[in-house]
Amino acid sequence: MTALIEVRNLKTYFHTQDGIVKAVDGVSYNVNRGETIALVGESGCGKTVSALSILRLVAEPAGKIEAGEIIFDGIDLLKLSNEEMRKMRGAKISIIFQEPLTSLNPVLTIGRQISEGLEFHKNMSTKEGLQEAARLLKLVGIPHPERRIHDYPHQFSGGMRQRAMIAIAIACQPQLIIADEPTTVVDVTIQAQLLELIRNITKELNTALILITHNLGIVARYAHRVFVMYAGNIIEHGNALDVYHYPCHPYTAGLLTSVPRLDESRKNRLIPIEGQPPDLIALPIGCSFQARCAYAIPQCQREKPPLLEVAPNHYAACWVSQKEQRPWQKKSL
Amino acid sequence: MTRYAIRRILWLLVVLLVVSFITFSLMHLVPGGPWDREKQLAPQVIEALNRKYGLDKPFFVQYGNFLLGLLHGDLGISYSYQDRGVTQILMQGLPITATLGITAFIIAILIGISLGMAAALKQNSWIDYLSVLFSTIFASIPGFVLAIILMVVFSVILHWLPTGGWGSVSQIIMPAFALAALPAAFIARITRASTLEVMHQDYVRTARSKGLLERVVLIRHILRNSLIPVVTIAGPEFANLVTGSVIVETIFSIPGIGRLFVQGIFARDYGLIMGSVLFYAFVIAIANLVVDILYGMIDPRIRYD
Amino acid sequence: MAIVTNTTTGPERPHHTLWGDAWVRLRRNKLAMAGGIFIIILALAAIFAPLITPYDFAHQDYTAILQNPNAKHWLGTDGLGRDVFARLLYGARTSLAVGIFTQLIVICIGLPIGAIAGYSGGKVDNALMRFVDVMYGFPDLLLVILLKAVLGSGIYQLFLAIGLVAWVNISRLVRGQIMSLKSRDFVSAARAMGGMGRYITWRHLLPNALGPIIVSITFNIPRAIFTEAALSYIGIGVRPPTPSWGAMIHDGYDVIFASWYQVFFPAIAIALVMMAFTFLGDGLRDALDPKLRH
Amino acid sequence: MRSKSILLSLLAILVTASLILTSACGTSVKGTGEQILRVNLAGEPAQVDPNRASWASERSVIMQVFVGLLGFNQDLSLRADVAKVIPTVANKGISADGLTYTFKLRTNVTWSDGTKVTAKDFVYSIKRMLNPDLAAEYASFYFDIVGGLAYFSAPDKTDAEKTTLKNAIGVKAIDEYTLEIKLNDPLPTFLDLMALWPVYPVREDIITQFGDAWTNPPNYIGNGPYILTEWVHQDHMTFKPNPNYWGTKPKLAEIDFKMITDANAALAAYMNNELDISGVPVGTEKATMADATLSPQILRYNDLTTFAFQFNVTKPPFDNKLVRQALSCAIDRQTLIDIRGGVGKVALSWIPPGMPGYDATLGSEYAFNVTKAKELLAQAGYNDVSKLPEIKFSYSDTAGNRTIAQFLQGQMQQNLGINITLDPQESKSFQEYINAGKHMWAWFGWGADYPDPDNWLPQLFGTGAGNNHTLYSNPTFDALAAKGLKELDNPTRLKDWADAQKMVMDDAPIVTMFYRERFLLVKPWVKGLTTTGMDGQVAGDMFYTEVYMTK
Repeated sequence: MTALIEVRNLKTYFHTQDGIVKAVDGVSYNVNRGETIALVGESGCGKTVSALSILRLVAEPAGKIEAGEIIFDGIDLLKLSNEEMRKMRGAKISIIFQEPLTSLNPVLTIGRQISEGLEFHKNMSTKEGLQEAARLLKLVGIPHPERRIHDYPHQFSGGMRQRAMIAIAIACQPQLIIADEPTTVVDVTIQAQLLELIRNITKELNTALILITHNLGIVARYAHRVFVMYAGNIIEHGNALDVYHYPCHPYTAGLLTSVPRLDESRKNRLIPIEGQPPDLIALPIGCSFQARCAYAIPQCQREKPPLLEVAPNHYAACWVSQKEQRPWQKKSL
Repeated sequence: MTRYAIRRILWLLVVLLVVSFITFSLMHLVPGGPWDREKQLAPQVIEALNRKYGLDKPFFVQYGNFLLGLLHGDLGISYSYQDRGVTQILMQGLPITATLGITAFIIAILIGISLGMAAALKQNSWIDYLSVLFSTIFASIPGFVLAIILMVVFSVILHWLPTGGWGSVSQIIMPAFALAALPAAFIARITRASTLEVMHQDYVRTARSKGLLERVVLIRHILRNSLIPVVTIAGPEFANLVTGSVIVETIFSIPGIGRLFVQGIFARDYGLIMGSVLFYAFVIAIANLVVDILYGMIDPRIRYD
Repeated sequence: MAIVTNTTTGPERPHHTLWGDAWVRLRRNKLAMAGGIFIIILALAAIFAPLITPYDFAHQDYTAILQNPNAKHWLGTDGLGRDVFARLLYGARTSLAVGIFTQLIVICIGLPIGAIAGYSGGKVDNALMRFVDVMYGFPDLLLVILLKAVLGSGIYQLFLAIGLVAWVNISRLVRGQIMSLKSRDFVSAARAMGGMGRYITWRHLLPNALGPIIVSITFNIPRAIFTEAALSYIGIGVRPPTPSWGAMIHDGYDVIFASWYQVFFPAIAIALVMMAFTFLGDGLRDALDPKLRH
Repeated sequence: MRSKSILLSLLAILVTASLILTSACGTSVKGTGEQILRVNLAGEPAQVDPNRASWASERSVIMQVFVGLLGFNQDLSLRADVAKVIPTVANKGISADGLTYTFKLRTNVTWSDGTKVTAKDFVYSIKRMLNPDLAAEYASFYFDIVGGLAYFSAPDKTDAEKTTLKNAIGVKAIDEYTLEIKLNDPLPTFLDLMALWPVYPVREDIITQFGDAWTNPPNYIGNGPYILTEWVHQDHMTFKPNPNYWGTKPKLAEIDFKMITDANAALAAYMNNELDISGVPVGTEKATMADATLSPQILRYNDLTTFAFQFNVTKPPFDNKLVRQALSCAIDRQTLIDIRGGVGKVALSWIPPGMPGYDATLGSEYAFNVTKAKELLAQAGYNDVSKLPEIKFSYSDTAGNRTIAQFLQGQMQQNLGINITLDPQESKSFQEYINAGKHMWAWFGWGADYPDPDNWLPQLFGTGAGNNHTLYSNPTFDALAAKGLKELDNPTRLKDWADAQKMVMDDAPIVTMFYRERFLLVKPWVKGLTTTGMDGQVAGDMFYTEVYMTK
């Protein structure tokens, strides 16, 4: 079964005065129809940029997709003309951004912001668009949608705005939705509702979902597969549960230990990953995590580890991990 | 919003009253009167003239008479124009000045906003530097120099357009462009500055992520959010254009009302001064009222509680 | 299992304040720096004019009337045989001073009134804006003539005459910006944290509203220079033979058919000054734009 | 992001729109073919009512629509127009004692609406001109008419008193075509006065019917060669030949008075063939002479106008005659003329050449001579100029004045080392300032109303005279002037005025600078233009009946 979308060796750089920021430096991943994958990593590791690259929304003139292919339903999106790409956005692939507070046009009613996409892609009239918008708002759980479509964003709470963003994203029944940290800004109770909502909708419409987050707790529960990113590269990917329980890369392990776990006794102290992510302009030779890695071996400094299969359907880019010993894994499981 | 507009109209009357009182007192405080001429008039003649035009009455009585006249829409008579009524003079010249002013305003808005947005969207590109050059030139050359350059090029050298006067369409073009130059440059730079603030906002990225036509993104998402400062300055610029410019009307000999204010002051023609000052104050106050109303329409977050 | 070794590589990113960071970026903006340097050079040239040109700006050489630029007079001579280059240099003293200082008055009056009206809204906004309406409709020419008669005609009366009415545009601009910004969420967040009105306006609202304000100021500079020229004819501010660029253009206009140089050179000077301030202003705006700050 | 295409299309639409507009209607250069003369009145005349008019632009309009009892030939000699013949003592037109003037009128003179012009039209006009409520500026010229002054200075009287005063005026229509005017004292130049516009005939019935609006077409009825067919305020006035004109019919089919106030715009209009005659901005004369196409079209002729600096003789140091004389020698008049493009003649004495009273030998002691100036200053006790009190030169803010002021400042500084301060003022403040005698030094010009010394001396140098801004007061001059005004014997009269002028020039209350020379451009196809020293705003406006076009 070929994947709905396949990103092959994507490179997206930012040309700034200080030098070239290699935000996405040779990333490959794929998503099957109806499947949900998670892109995980600290902020600034390139997960959002890779998503924006799919939609070719990288902020010009600084940002530029240098190399790679993005095959979506058999077509390489990078080869499409602007016009053809524009037809894809919103219709085939849509995105839910992180900050609902600033991602909605403050001077346009919520209804119009939902119906806009419909008017273009499904050439509905504004009236029909608004009716559909009301239906969508109802679908995403907003009370009295017929009245609320005439409200402005500043009359919605943070959670409701994010629901509106979801409504916008699913308006044209896209085949792929990219959710860029959809729940980071809202509080935890709303977070769970939103994620349940997204999951139900993607299941109902058989939509593929790329869930971008730095919260591993979400990954285990909502994603089939997970890709861990660090400094512009994918350093580990595999089935969500495998990676969750048997992390094959010290960074992933570090992520897991820095998050409180229900199934752990509360006595253990949380161990943060020391230091800062490297500056993407002056990446070190060898493994970019070696400066912060407790298990680094001399080879790590010399050579960049390739992404190899270290367990069935479980890949990792780490010299130590390929030697079958993973001291960072807990004995008990 | 209509309740707010009505309240503002009442306040407008207060503003006009204050402006009229300030102007009336300034007029009488300023040295030189309407009857001072190179060849001094005999004192009894000056007395007779003062009596004829009611200038011999105490200050507040004169001001009272003026206000009474205003109620009937009569702005008094002009001494320097064979006792023609000021209201009549204004009404006669207004259509001409207004036509010219509105044409200039449209040109200014068209050039200003399109150049401003282009300069912002293509920051530090050739069109951005063009907009800087364009606005600097039209701000550093005073109106009268620009007017004469246009006249030399299009009338004297190319013989395309008449040098001035009024009546045919060809006599609107040069004055309209001369009038529109500075406001167009100003609007262009203001649009650029505010568009720069808006175009990096997240909702613009959301709009593009919905696959909307670029034109729609530009107008409905970017322009609409960057209009506030543009509208703010467009209001007073419109008022200035519609009430006429001394310089352009003098050089292109246009029989509008642009010159009345300055002529009135230099001739100490009290009727003319009051008429032109109040007319301008009225137009600018209305323009600012419209701007405030537009605020509410453009940005729903702005409300006048 | 502690993960140790926190030696970081790459430049340590110093944490700057808004203005500190802005200065770093402004310095790196070539155009803005060129603008700033040009103005400084011009100011120095104006101050040390006697060293630069041997000619006295007032000396009338009747054998050299309305000459085109030549070896002796680099920029030619005016209708009274005076050296245009010297008059441009000495004229810079008046015009630069007028152009810049009046803007200080405009900012000191216009910004607070606009900010207070925009931020507080309601009765205060109405009162201030009606005062602005009165100032818009104000017969400034009458006031100026009265000022001359009452206060005489010095450079301070000139600043007063120009500054008194020129601030209205800025106040409306600031008010408009702040009204649309103040309901933004980062402001309500700041207000929720107990930020005082004044603090919020200065720290949050003004940086975001800066773009249009800077533009308005750059346009006020040539306008002030020309107003100064117009006022000098009715005796306010600088009087002949002290030159000013605006006056040179007015005089040049009268003989424009004989020698267009008289208008061309002062206009170029004003254009360069305005362009310098425009680039400086743009540089400042870009430097302060939080969005571009990465 | 292809935003560029949208914006470029917007700009493209704009450009094409303006192109369509221009090609659609071309330039409105009216018939260079037909007999249409287009001249520049340079501004809206405030007053075209003959009785009330005073400015040059107003006189140019009146000249086309009205003809008076008498008029001037090109050499400014008198000419009988509505009057059959110029009254003289010989033909009993003037009584022996010079107090009664009788004018016989032509019987064929008609108004433009066909009715006859009769003596009562002149009676009504003269009495109306003296009406106190009208406050006509030139009324003071006619105070010698019996009862004239009394009637004029009674604005505060009741209507009844006013009518009695009005009837007492010494102006009577003996019969339909004979007009008699009685004077209090003999006035040798009275005939000149009767040739001026304030006494042109006006229609009583029309004025009573339309009031102040009588000067708007079609009510503006006159007896001159043209009628005013159209007046768009601030834009233009159009004259067409008067169908009922009793005199020689004009050759032109139309005269178009444009109102272009800006000198540069007027020149541009001329170059674009929208004007047939135009002035040239002051200071560009030399460049115009150097211009190949324009120089053959230049017309220069002397004008009975003198420009001068005037001292306030009551203000030190100008109360000292020697200082005045010194400064008069220290200003290089020829240089000022060079600065003004070489146009105009050096003026060493007050009355200009081309009219009686001009004395070429007078004032030679004021020729430019810096050493003499310094000697005079030393005699006045100011060998060290720093001891001089502060000298302030006040002027009103027109373009020409600015150059004059800075020229004077340069001359004083460069020639005598005196730093004078310049005091530019807004025009009305300046007028009040100078009428109140607060000024020290100012600049002014004087143009002849009629070519006679008694229009030049008493009004300016008589003690307390209306235009006496030098506050010059010399009893011997006043006595001489009073005598001259009454002296019927012309040679003695002119001798009196010559002495009076010599006296004034010696006291040097003014520094005469130059006699104005008019400098115009005239299209080659304009023929028959006849200019005089007393032309109004528009060149040759007295003789537009003879102008015709060859193209």
